[in-house]
Amino acid sequence: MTKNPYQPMLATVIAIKEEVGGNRAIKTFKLEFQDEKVKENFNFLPGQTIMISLFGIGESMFAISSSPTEKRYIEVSVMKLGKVTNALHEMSVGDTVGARGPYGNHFDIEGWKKKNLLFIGGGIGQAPLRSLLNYCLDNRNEYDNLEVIYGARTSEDICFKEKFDEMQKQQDVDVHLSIDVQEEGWNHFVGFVPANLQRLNPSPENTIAITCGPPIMIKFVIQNLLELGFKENQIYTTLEMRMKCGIGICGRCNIGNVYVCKDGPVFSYDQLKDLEGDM
Amino acid sequence: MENLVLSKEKLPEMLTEIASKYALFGPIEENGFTSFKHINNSQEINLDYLLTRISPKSLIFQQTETLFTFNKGKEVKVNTPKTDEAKRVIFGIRPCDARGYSILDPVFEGKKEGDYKDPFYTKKRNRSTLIGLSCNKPDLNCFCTSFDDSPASAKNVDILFTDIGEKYFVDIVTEKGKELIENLSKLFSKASEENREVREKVEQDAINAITRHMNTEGVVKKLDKMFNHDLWQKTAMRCVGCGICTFLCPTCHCFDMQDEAILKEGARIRVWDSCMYPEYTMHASGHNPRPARMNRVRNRIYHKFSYFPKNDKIFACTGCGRCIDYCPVNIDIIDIIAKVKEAKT
Amino acid sequence: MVDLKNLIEITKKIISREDVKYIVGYKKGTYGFQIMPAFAYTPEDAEEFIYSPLCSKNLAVYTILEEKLPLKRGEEEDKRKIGVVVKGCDSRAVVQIIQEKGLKREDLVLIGIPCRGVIEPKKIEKMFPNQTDLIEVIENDNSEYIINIGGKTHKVPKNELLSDVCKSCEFPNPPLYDVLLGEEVEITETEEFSKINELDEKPTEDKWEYWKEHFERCIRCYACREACPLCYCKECMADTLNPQWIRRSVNLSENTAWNIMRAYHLAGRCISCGECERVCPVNIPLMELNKKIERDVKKMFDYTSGLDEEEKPLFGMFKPDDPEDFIL
Amino acid sequence: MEEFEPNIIGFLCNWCSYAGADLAGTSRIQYPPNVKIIKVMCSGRINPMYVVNALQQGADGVLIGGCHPGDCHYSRGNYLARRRIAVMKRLLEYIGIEPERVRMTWVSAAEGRKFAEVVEEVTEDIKKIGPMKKIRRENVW
Repeated sequence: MTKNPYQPMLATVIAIKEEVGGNRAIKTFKLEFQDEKVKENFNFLPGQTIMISLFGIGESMFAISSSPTEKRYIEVSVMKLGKVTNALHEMSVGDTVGARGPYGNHFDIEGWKKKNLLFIGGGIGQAPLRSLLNYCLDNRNEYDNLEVIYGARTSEDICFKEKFDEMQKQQDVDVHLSIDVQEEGWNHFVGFVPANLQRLNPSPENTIAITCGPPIMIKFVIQNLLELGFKENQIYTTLEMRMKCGIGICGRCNIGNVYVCKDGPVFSYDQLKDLEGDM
Repeated sequence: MENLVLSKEKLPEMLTEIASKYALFGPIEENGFTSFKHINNSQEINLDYLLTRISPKSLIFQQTETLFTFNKGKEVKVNTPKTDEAKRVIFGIRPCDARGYSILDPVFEGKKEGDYKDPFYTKKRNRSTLIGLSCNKPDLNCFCTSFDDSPASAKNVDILFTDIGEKYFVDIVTEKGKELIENLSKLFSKASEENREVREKVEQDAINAITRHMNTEGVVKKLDKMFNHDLWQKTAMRCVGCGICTFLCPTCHCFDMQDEAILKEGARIRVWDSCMYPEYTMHASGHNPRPARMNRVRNRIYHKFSYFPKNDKIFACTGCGRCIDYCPVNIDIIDIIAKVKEAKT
Repeated sequence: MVDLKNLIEITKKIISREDVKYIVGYKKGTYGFQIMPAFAYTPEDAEEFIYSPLCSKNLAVYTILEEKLPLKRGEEEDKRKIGVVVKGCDSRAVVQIIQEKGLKREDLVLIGIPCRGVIEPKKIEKMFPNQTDLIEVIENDNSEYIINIGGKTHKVPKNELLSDVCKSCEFPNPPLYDVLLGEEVEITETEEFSKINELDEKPTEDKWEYWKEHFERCIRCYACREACPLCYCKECMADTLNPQWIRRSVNLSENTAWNIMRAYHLAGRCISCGECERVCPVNIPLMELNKKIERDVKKMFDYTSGLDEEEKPLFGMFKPDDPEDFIL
Repeated sequence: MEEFEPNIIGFLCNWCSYAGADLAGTSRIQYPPNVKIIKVMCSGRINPMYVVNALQQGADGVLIGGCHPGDCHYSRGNYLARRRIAVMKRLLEYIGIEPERVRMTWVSAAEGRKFAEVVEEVTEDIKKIGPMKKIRRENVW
């Protein structure tokens, strides 16, 4: 029989890190493939996605949030929202999940060498960016300036918080955080991410801007980037859609004639603006 | 192409022969409509039908399919499901429905090296031999000729039967077809020139009997300019979102995947889904890229007449007319495309 | 008989009002005996409106299909009324929805049509197959349908083409309307529930054999649900994943559960328009289930749906002396 | 051949029937062990689809227990349940599911003996008609 692309490989949850608590809880799961060969040889690139199965519950597509430089395991950061993610948040270390992938295209890590990278994330949208950011940090001298603009609803909702602090201090990355509404003790920006972007006014010179977050945020971030003088091919985003098969057959994740699962999730605004479709 | 004739009274014998070696599927009438079913007795078959209510895509792209089974709990295991290994013959398929398979092939079998292949579809497709049956009397909403096809087209079948009165005119199209007939050659005789002429006439008569036509010229380009046209809202106003069009369509291929489980074991299955349902694209966050019927109706038309031609160089419509026949609110795809052609942009 | 001029004139008058968004009625379809729902936004649109015995579709469904999409910034909700052309059963559907607080009476303008029964599309298409040209059907005073096809006039006895649900219709006149077109129709003797009673008396195994065959065929497209004016839950039990009441796979067990679920949720609510059965692509006699419940409900609780907006829903109330002969 | 032991799901209301079942136990009244009890707060809480679902998932019968009319802890739950189950029961019968499979009873907290008798009767009846196969999930993939 030809290989069954719907059949997942087994992976063990080897660590769980609680990033955000409360109603919009986010956890990062470290997964290790059970098959020794797969564990050794599983390769992916930043931006690619993976289908995580919970047997008896269902399957969901997540961006891999760890960097490919970290070998022998992968990480996914998941917000508790639907049936699968709720069940995933109930998991504990040692439990088995299914995983198939990696799927989709990726960030152009080769082509972006020697460039400035501007990461603009909102909420859980930082997850796919984290993979690329960590990759860049591991290959710090290949890339020029790294800058992160990140916003969340409240200070409680900021994910990868410690990492941001660490980057700012040690790794020569400019991090600009924001929250939506003023809170006591918050001394960074207050307002939405697009507004923070406008305020910071980054230079488009030799820069690639990569953004991910809620659809409405992406829309205004792109608008603002264009106003700041970024060209269409300097703006990248990674999209999400409801997905079932992950391989371009089941038909639900299309934007125009493009399937986000296999032709995406990474799109330049250049491609996106010509795509007429429901997003 | 080799041409033979089979006299009608020998048909049951042929079917019985085939049924003894293959899993034979054919049209059977039940409860006032025909559908393709497994056939044990050639008497059951009903060739007096025009189109089966549910398209024969269900034979290859089954409505419910087990993708894999699993054991859950402490010892998690994933198992490949048992699949149907039987060689099949699908008898009596109409040329338009056979064309439906050809349209679906690139979706499930991949277009190029390295594309994912759907093993369930591919396997059933490869193991099936199609014996087509030409339509002598097309239906009111038949418009296969609009897609460069004909009611007696042999392009997408392995063998084609055409009713020429007392006999069937038989076109052997592919090697697979030849192989099937080989052992049955005693039932057939060589086709005469006269037979061929009758066949041609039957085909021409059938083509002439088709009254409805869809002009697809330039539609892909036109649709590119019509995404925000109010035609979609106007059409969608009367759509009730029932999804019959997609369930009966021979080229609709969307599916849902769900887990079914009892305490210790279960399976992931896939079932037909429909882009006409709001749940189809609903994100867990509550965001829905296609929140209104307008978006969904538009997506259906675009998928068939813009996205498919762009990706696979073919319109995802066979002209079978099922969606027109069974739409409860008279959403008529011929009419829509005609309106697209007329629309000002 | 509905006077077409009158219908158009009234529609025009109503659509000219500032507080009316659009009116749903019928217009000619694209071929043969087809009729399609039409939406009049302007008096000109109303010119297309027709009414004939072919207008079987229950338009009440469009009152609940109005999609409330999130408003864009600065956009204001359009609170204008919707007008609907309603027959007896359509009006009852509206009454039932209002009763359940799914709609507000003041959001609707109802153009009532006393209904003499509608033609079953399947029946007429079978009798006169392959009609490309649009065909008009008129009913005469002798309970016959006059059908003009290619210059030839056919007279068909009404009973041969009448929709089955209409044969047992008790309420051809709309119980709720703003304008009524024409005279109320007299209610004729009905053959109500005869089919239900027949099956009801058969042994259990025969009943199961009968339904098993039908349910096995169900393809679970849920068209019955979508076409039903009373299936307007925001999220249907059949679609919820957590908990998942019925599995999505298509087999006898799940199909039966779905069909029980659908019929049961219409208990004391179904207004017998027959839309579910009309749209079913695999000819399941869904109305027999609905009628069965309707009969039981009438017998046990003396309750009929869709007549009074002030009435309480069947399962939202009780009488202390409800029958309890089945209780141990 | 082993005798058929039916699985019966009992949905019992917290205030009367469940207490009645409890009393049957504490009074050491013997009754068939075929009933698996699920406690619900009120018989009015029982979605009639529970019945269908139970039959799908392996139950051979369903027993619903509530307070006697007038005794409902929430004053009207059992009256509502009575209506709902009456309709569902008749619908199931119409489809061809034996009437013995869906039963309803009023058992008060003091009626331990009655509970035992009801269970006995229900179990006997279902034993006679055999296992429920018509709409049971096959769970074969």
